Amino acid sequence: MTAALDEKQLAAEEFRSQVRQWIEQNFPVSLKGKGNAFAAIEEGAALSPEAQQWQVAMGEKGWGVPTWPAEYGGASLNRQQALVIEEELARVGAYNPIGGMGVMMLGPTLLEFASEKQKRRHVPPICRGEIRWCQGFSEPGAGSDLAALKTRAEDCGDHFLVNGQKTWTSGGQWSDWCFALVRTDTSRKHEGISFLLIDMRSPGVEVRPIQLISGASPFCETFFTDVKVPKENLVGELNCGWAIGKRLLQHERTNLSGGSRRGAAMPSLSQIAKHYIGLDEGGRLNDVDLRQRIIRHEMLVKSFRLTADRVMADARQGGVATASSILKNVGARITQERAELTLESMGMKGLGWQGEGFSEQELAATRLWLWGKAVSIYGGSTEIQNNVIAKRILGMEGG
Amino acid sequence: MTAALDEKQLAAEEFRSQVRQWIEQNFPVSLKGKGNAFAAIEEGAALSPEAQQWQVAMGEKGWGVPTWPAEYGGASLNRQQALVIEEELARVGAYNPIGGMGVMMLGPTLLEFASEKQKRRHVPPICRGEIRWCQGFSEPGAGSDLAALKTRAEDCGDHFLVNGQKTWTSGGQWSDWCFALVRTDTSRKHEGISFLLIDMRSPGVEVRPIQLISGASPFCETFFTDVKVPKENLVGELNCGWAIGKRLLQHERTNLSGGSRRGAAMPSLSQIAKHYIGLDEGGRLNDVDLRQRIIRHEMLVKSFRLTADRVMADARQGGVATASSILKNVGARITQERAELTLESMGMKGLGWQGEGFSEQELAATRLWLWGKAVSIYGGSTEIQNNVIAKRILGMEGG
Amino acid sequence: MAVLTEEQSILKDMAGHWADEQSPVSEFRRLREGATGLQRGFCAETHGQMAGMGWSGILVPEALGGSAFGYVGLGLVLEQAARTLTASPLMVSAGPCVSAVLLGGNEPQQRQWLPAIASGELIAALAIDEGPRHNPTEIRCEAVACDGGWRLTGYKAFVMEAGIADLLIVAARTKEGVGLFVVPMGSAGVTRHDRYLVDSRNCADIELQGVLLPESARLAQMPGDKLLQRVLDRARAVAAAEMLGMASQAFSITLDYLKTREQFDEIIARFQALQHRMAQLYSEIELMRSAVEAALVALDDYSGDADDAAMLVSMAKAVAGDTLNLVTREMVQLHGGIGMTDEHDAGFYLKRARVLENAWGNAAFHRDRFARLSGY
Amino acid sequence: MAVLTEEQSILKDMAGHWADEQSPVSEFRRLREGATGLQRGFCAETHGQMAGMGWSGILVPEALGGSAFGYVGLGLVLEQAARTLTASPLMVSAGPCVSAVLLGGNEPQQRQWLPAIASGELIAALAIDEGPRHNPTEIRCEAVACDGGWRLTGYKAFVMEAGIADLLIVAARTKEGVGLFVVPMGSAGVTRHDRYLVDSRNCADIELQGVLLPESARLAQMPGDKLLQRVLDRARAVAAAEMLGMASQAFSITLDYLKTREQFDEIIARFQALQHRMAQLYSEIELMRSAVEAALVALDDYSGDADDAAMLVSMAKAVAGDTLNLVTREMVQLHGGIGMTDEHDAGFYLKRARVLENAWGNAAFHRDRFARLSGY
Repeated sequence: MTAALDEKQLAAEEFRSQVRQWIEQNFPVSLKGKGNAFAAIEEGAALSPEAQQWQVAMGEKGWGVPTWPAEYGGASLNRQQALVIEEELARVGAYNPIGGMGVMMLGPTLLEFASEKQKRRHVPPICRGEIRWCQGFSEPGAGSDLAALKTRAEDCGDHFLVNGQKTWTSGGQWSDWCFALVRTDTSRKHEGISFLLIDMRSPGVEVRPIQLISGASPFCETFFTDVKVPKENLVGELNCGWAIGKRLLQHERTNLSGGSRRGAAMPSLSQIAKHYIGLDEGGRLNDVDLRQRIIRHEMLVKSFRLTADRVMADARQGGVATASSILKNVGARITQERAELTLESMGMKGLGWQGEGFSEQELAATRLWLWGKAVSIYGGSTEIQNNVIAKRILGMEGG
Repeated sequence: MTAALDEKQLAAEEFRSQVRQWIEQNFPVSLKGKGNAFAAIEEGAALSPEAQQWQVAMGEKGWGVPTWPAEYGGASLNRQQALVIEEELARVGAYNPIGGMGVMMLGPTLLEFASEKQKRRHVPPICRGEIRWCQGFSEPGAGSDLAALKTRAEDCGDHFLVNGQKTWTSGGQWSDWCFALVRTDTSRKHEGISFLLIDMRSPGVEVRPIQLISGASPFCETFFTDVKVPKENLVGELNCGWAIGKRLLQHERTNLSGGSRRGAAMPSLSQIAKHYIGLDEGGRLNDVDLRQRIIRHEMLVKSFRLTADRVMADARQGGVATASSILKNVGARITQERAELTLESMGMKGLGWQGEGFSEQELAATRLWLWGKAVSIYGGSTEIQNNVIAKRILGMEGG
Repeated sequence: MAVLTEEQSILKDMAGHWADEQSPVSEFRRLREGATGLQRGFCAETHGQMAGMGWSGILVPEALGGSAFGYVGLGLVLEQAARTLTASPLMVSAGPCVSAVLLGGNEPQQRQWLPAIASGELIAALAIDEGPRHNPTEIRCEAVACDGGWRLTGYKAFVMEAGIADLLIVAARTKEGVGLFVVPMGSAGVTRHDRYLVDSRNCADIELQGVLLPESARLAQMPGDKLLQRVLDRARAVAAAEMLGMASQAFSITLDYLKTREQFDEIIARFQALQHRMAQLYSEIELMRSAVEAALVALDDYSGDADDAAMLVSMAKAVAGDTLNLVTREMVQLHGGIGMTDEHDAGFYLKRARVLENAWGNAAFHRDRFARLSGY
Repeated sequence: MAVLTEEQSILKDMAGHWADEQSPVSEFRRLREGATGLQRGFCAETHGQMAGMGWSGILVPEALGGSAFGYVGLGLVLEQAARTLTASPLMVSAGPCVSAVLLGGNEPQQRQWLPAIASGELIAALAIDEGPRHNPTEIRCEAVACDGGWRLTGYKAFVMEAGIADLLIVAARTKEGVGLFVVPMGSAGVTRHDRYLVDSRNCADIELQGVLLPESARLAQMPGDKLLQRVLDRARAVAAAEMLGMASQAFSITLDYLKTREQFDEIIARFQALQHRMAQLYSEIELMRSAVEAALVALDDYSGDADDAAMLVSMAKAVAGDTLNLVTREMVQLHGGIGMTDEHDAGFYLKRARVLENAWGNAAFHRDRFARLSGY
């Protein structure tokens, strides 16, 4: 057993050195430190040639989604190996260029529910970062109560005819495809919903960006008017889309909770506060009231990361997936609390909108604060997650 | 107008000096400073001769309930005059010996709903503090949902036959009479309830004290087995007791919220904390975390008192009575928060149960902390008050 | 308001009607798209209307062209105007700037400035802080006596309404402590730098480079620090009144939305979890109202026990800050997605709230001050 | 627990079964009516059973009669035992007292004390604080070197389990700082004063009047303050494990109650406002679990980076304190009237919770320490 262990360790070290070497050879140094959280919000911008090159290289390697099957464009690696890649990327300030909704949500869902033909067609471009996907779930009258959605997909023999309006289509204006929940049976609520893949370039698709309070427009209203969608784009059975959609939302929640790694590079809140406020003679932050709230926040962050690790370890052993609701809520609370405390630390400097007199970081803090108000609303609001926790985990049925 | 004002002022001053003189002549100095909040919990103890004498004097004067009509034992004074009495009592460390449920709840209710004969019989002894009343509302299965009560009062011609069990009968073991809600119609919920006055010495009444976590037993379970209650003890119409009971609970809430005056004599929380913790070199409480929470608490207390005053002033002009729900909840929160913060200030000294090594105040703090957990439960729990606020004040119907 | 006099009731109703009719939130939205730079967030017409109704002179004695309705009166008007986010400089010009001249100015100074401020002809701004966080004990701007007058040098940051002000009340360090000076905006050596804040309202930094002022520019009827503290307390209380208007309106808008929005085939106002949150929010706003009103009343009753008024003001600003922060967060959250859009008004309340929370000391600052005044 | 080894799983299950079967809350209730004075809250039989299963020696090396399961192992057992409020001195005796001898004792000292503590034959208590509030930087108890030994004089307050302890680990000031001393309870000059606390558990004050001890009484393998800090951190982490057990059990009991209690013709677990409160409470307890477990793991992994473990311990104690405080308050509130009665167990959890919250630093103390260790 010890021998086997040693062998395993050797193989792991060998793997790490290969990864390190490959990254050194392929990662354009000019991109070092790029790819932060804020950029992810403003995905509209075109890629630089270096960024393009890096994306192609990682895409070919399948390392953007290392644990996905190699036959569909992943690298069929295990979690330990995936972690090694993550660590080695972080070591040199490199980022994973393969991301977006395709990776976070649709890919895993297709791997689980789609036909062989659909997987072969749609998963590899996701792995290479070639196709941008957006989500067509919410509607003006169907937010928290998603199953109230009304966008019709009428069966017209070889295709569906789609009519209706989606909203909160993230990145709709720069997406190539949309995965949508549509109504294929008006007589039943949950059992009348199907999961459809829609080409955004189809005639009849119209996109209007929604301006948010943060000034950005990462979401759209999307209008479908007599849009023809081939039958082959139906994932799963007709009227069985609700289960697929719910599963997809679970992936979303897990990702939205922020996990344990992301943000590690950001300065800690106490560092920001120290910079703006300074310490008193006793070595304490020169605003004791704020200090005590920052302490609580930093403990919350630490406990949250430990919990995320614990949930992940549990999940590997087949534990409860419903923990994602807890992580989603606590993650949202942390994001918003951090933003508010950052602003408070900065005083009026945290309230700049644009123009001179504010650093880039200060202006970004303001925008992130506003943008962050969304994290407890989208992907199933905090209220909805509390319902889920109460009913599914705690068994407080009804209501 | 100025002349009239002056006259008014003169009369007020005259009244004040009369009150002052009377109190000086009648209040036994040995009782100075007695009658605190804790004593009110343990009402079982017999009165000292001085206390007895003071009660008789105030009772004869009608000043225990100065605003009640003189014909029923009050003094027919206005609110300003009542306030003068209150102030003059406080000035010399005297207390109002007329209290209890009769004064706080039943009296005002009888004055509003009872027949002339009932008022003449029951109100004067309340004004003189001769009869102790207890409340027979809650039952084991009817707490927050009070209207689910099951105690039956069967119509037997000239009397009702009462059978059932009440709980949380405050002071049941030392009460002379009980005002109870009983079921007189089993086919309807709210419309099958009547308001009945029951002599606790009637055959078939049995009382068992409930020991609380604080060690005290201010409440009882009360069992009624074939108890005969004369028909003349029905207040209001048959099956119309719910409205009377609700009205009575409003009086309870207003009283339970603590009003703005009570507790003025208690040392402030910051004083207690300073005593146990001391100040640092900067003049701040030597526990900044606790300090910040104490500040919030003291601001809450002050805002609450101001709000209570405001509500009272509004009420004088016919404002919303539903404000009592807000005061009840905030009052309960303050009571409990204060107790927790007091304990935290005292450290282990706030956790004494009995025996040496603790001062009387410290042991009282522990008991008050435990007892205080009840204030958000009785008289309509915080949850019930929130329902009331949402539905009656905010108009969020249903649920 | 506890019990208003008849005059106060009329004033309140008038302001409420005016705000609803003449200055709804849509006016602010329009303004946001319009004026830029140093004119940002200012509408001369709105200002004219408000001045026309006498609101710029509420604190000013009748003899000097005002109505002498006191802080309670000013609070009533600003609360109503702030409900609909009226962009007006009166919160500083008609508030603490008038207070400064009233408390610190001699008769000639009062006659020189107050009638013009009362008529709305002159707009004044209050320039105290020099950095992003309120810190009135560290004034570095200096006033040096010279040639029978004063020479001011320093930098003032984030001065609300300074872009459109004609007059500045400037705190500057003298040999005797900190004094307040009246600085006409046109004085040589005064430079303004536009500050574009999240609330899209008027704000600028002020550079003072050896600005020469006559002796009469100094408000000296009350010794230095003391005057500064008194004026600041008036600025805070008046800001708290605006915050009260915003909080109660944000609450009402949210309540109305909950009563119309349907999800799961039900009006969401029927969900108990939301009911309890709204019930608590409502209670918080009631407490906030009591705290704010008590501070305004204390300033009107002010007769020397300054610490008592100071404590009530710090309490009002702290409670107002925390409550408005909570209410605006809940406003966005309870509106869900629609509250996140720029098209909806929720964002306006959220953004303006944080600016007022920061103005002249945030809740943390005032909690600390409250405790110090209480001796712990 | 993240991922337990097979041995740890077995240990946990064993402790859980034992607590449910042999030491339900009714046992504590029975005990409360029984033993009084210095014997209060102690049951020799329970202690014997726990020692018999090896739990008093979990931290002790195998060579000295223990099982060397580490802090994670001890935490697992105490968490389970605390679920049912088992009154046992192991939290101190098998926890920080063993730590003190392990970290600070030389080989002969370890051989002298650890086998007897591991077997349960000797019970040890930890005597650090001298007043009602935790304050380890102000130890006034003095140890003076004399005749090749030590002479201890001082007063120790609120020493948990001291009434039934055979041995004390006492913090006393020496010339070099603060040292820890092993003091047999029978030593001349040691007097105990019973302390009857709200949790009805064992507690006493200790008076030390010129207590003479041999040189071997001093645990000197690690310099003074450092040893004290290390031992305290172990006391805190182990107490946090008990608090975790109490919080999760208090939550379960409450959840079960909500699922059975009917009001308004409905099981009250169906009320959304209560659902959301329980959901939040559940999340808090999950976070608490992570914090507590991380501290225990860090102590087992402890290899020199003491500050890191210290931060995790302070975090665990602070989070545990706040969460248990909240859970016990909600336990009483959500039970309504029945939770207020002595007949119900809710009061027991509430009372014991506050004692553990105070033990070796409350949440406020540990928040401050956490920040200081983080440099702000």
